[in-house]
Amino acid sequence: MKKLINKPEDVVREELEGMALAFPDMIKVHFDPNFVYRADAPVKGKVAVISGGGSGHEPMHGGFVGVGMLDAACPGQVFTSPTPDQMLEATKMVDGGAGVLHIVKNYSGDIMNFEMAADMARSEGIRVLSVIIDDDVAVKDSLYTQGRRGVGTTVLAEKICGAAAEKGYDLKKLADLCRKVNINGRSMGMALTPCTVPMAGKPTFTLGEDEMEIGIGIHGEPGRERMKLKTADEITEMLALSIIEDPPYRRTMREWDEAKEEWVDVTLEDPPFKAGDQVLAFVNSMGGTPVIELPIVYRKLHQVCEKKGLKIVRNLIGPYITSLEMQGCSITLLKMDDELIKLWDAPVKTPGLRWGM
Amino acid sequence: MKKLINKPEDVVREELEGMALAFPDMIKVHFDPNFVYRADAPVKGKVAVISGGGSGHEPMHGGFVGVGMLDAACPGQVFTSPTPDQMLEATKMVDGGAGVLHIVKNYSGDIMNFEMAADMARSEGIRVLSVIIDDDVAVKDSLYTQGRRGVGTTVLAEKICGAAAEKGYDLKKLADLCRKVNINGRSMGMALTPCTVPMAGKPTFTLGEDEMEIGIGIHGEPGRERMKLKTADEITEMLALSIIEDPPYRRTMREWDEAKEEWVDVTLEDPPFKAGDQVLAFVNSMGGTPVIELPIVYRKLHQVCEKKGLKIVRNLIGPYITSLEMQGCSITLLKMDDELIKLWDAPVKTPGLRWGM
Amino acid sequence: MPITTDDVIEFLHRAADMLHENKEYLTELDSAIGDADHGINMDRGFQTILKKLPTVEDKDAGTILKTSGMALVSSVGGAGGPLYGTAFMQAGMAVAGKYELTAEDLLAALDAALKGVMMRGKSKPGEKTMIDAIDPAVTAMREALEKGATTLQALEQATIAAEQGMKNTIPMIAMKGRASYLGERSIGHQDPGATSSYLLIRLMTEMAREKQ
Amino acid sequence: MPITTDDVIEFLHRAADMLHENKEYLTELDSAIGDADHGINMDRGFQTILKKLPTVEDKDAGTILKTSGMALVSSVGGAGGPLYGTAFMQAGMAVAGKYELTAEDLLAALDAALKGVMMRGKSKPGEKTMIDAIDPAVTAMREALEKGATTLQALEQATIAAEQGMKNTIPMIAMKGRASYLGERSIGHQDPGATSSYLLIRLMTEMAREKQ
Ligand SMILES: Nc1ncnc2c1ncn2[C@@H]1O[C@H](COP(=O)(O)OP(=O)(O)O)[C@@H](O)[C@H]1O
Ligand SMILES: Nc1ncnc2c1ncn2[C@@H]1O[C@H](COP(=O)(O)OP(=O)(O)O)[C@@H](O)[C@H]1O
Ligand SMILES: [Mg+2]
Ligand SMILES: [Mg+2]
Ligand SMILES: [Mg+2]
Ligand SMILES: [Mg+2]
Repeated sequence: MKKLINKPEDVVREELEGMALAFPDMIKVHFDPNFVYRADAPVKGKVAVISGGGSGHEPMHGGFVGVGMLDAACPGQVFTSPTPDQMLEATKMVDGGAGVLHIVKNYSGDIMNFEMAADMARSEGIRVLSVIIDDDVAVKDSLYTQGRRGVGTTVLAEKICGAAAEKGYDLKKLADLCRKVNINGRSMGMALTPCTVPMAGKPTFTLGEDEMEIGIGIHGEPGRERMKLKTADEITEMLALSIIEDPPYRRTMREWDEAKEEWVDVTLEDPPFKAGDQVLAFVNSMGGTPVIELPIVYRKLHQVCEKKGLKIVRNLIGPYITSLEMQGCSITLLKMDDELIKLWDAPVKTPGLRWGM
Repeated sequence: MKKLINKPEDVVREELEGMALAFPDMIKVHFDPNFVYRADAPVKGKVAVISGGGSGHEPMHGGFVGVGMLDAACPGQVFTSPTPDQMLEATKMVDGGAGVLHIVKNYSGDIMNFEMAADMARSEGIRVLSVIIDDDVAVKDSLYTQGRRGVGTTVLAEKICGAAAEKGYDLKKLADLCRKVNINGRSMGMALTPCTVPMAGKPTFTLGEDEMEIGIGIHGEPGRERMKLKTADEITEMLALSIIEDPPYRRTMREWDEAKEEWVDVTLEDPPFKAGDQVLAFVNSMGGTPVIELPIVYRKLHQVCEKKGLKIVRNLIGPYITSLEMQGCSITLLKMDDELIKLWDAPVKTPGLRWGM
Repeated sequence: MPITTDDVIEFLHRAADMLHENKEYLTELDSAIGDADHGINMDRGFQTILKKLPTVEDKDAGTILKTSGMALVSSVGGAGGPLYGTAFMQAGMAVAGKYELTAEDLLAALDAALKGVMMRGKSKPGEKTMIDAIDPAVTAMREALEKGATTLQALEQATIAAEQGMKNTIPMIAMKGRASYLGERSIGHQDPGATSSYLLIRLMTEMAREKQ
Repeated sequence: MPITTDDVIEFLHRAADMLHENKEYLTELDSAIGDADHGINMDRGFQTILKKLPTVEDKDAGTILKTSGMALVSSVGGAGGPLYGTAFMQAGMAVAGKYELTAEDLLAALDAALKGVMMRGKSKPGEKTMIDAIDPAVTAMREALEKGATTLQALEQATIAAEQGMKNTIPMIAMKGRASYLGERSIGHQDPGATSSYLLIRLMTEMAREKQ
């Protein structure tokens, strides 16, 4: 294992220390329990937005803390969900009195830990709503699995909800917005090479010299198909068509009902893409992909969208939700409307995403 | 070779096509000869800043074209200097009547091709000055080699000179500023893994499972020493001390003398770093390094600078001058003063670097 | 012979040692159908329990178990943390205030643990999880006690059932947790969580046998 | 027998073929001490020359050579592009306006090419570059002509000298170009640029021999 690290068990703590030293104007870092939070938290009267998950996907989530995006992020060990005390302490730290939105990726670990944290925070008198992101079309059924994984759309939801919170959306409206982003965003990824979790010391999976994995998850979860290497154009077309032609997806998720004061099952359905839709196109690097290759993927994605009648009105290209040094990419398409475009364009100032300020 | 590309010979063209599709508000791309230029070029009355070099180092240089940074960038084939006609046409395209500054990295190919281009542009009546960046302390002598290679300081010079041009610096003053950035900036890099040029199809060099190359160049040029893998802290300390303790470096470079109307030899000397200096600390990813590892390097760099009495007043962390999928990092320290800090903080809007707008 | 709080504390110490010894084994199982960390997770969690124990050594069994559950929740993360954490916390609630536990108390605690895992994981038997070891164990113990068995006899039945339940996960298709993404490919592998649950139940039985 | 513009054009065609055949070989040499592209570069450059030739076929030798040089400059890049490009452009300037070239004209063209490379590369003999093949060739040709040799004889001397110069680069330490970063480690490898220069000079000689 070749890595720029010291001891494997110190990776997350040392990364957080480095972030704190590098970006003191944007973020602060709390240790034991670990979380990253806005340097100016709590922002009074503003709904706070929190996310979190296993480390190894940087800049997500810690790199997205700052004005116009997250108020706090809770990093677990590499590829391991954080623990509820992290989310609880982060929630208490950033609550500005208007409640806290938890943006949770759909992994059993994340769901359970965030659920416990939300229960604890509510028992301490803080309003918390949670919205789950499950956008990975590589997972086809929700009946026999945990359902679709949360991937690229998470980054977009964090940016958009962060901007909305900044503009004064209340907690209810913000949760609705987040749900809207989730059902309108879909992703699929692929890997050319695996990655190695520092504590494990060996690759999470192996691929032959001429093989790739299509539909891979961000922890190296198996995808739809392992197949012979193809060209960038063919790969991009496969990913893009899987997303664009994905049929309506229906699943039941547990959400907190503030009126009933209990967790209730909510059924949601993704509306399919259709010609004429305006979209945000997000080409994400898995972390180890040469920068030069991303525009090559974007180029073909643009062509496929055009052919399918989708108009790309915004884009994002780069390593934003990564899997350590994995080579490969994922594509996310998010159907946009005027509200989402305005929120996307709003200023953001975080270590990992910045414009307008 | 596993890459997200189509045909190896189409990589550069397709990347440029993707960039043009993705960032039409910031850049335009000219083909045959190939160059990227500001969407609003030429900016009348502003000195234009141009750079260029082999591809494979993205986002440098094409990703740095836009308001507050470069007016044009000329990409060669992967790891191959561009040809003079690219620089000539780019120079003609972006000249706003106030002259053009060529920022050239110190590789024999880049120097010769830019020199020819400058001669041609001048013969067509355009004022051109060239400044060479040679900041790689891994190269110790300048007597028996081409001299120090141009690496990380190039990114900083492009940002700072771009801001100065925007603020109205004239050509002479801008060249002086660029020279000042160059003699005050020093870098050193290292690699854990090699990279593969698409057209070559196999890695440019090989490293054992427990080996790394210290002092490597951005094309995989051999460094100071091939050694056993060390911890991130040890590696960072080695790079940082090589930079901080580098003795005054003296070299002779060819520059255009506008009064004499000929190329003349100019001798420059880098002033060494000393306790009390304010610096910009730049931790650069070679391209394939997991994002989580960069703050770990920054953390130690911060400690070493502190111990040596250098105060980090600004920083930049990420993949900015890469070597395809190479894993590893480079460190650049640039001594800052009020002028440089102000120019660094000025707004910039390019595909690869953006803030303040 | 009733179970004392000292027994509970001894159990936690020995469980920590046992899981430490089985760290590689559990991780190996998890690497086949999960993310290769279940042994590392359980070890980290139980080492954290050991650190917390001194603060509750003189407390009732409920407090000791709840504190252990909280230690798991706050140190393990992933799916294992909230699941085992909830199990221990619920078990603690079931025996709150008690300093001595009867066989019926033990059954109530195990049953509460099972319900806690099902609630937290939204899961049921047959989905290739730890529930497939715990659920048959609880049933076996209940049936044995109803038939007048001793604590040891009831635990021995529970262990046999847990082992069988654990082995039954091998041919199952996973429907919960990471393994579910493997679909058919999860068949043929023993579930790591069911294995750690079996090991904990077996340890209880061993201790009861020694105390005879 | 003077050298006609048809001969020059034939030379360029055959040079393109010859370099295409030697693409792997030159690239292999460059991979030892450079960046493994010299063969690819030369091949790309001479294919570009072929594309430009139809526009100048009826022009003077100077124009043909200058056009070829410009084709190299605008298609090769790297160090090889400006160096060979300058060499051809300077050679063209030396025979500007001529439709027939004498042995002396050829010498003047080769000498101008050498000076062009030295000027462009700020280099001199002994630095392990193409100059180490061209410089001895020019000297040998000049001396042969001064002694009254025929064109073919002079070229044969030049080829022998170029080959020796190329081989002499093997024990040298590189002091220019990428290879210079290797320092001592550049010893023991033949310079790719010196090799391509030798091959081009040898081709001239072969053609002269055939035309006899
Ligand atoms: N929803 C669930 N309900 C019950 N048990 C589950 C559930 N999800 C996972 N498990 C159990 O957790 C085990 C994995 O635990 P562990 O590896 O520690 O966590 P993670 O999957 O987050 O890495 C599985 O083997 C399975 O027994
Ligand atoms: N400064 C120089 N002067 C003369 N020849 C040089 C110089 N630098 C490089 N060369 C020649 O160029 C050759 C390499 O050419 P090539 O591989 O095409 O370019 P690059 O080095 O840019 O990849 C070397 O083998 C050497 O003969
Ligand atoms: Mg895990
Ligand atoms: Mg080259
Ligand atoms: Mg696991
Ligand atoms: Mg070369």
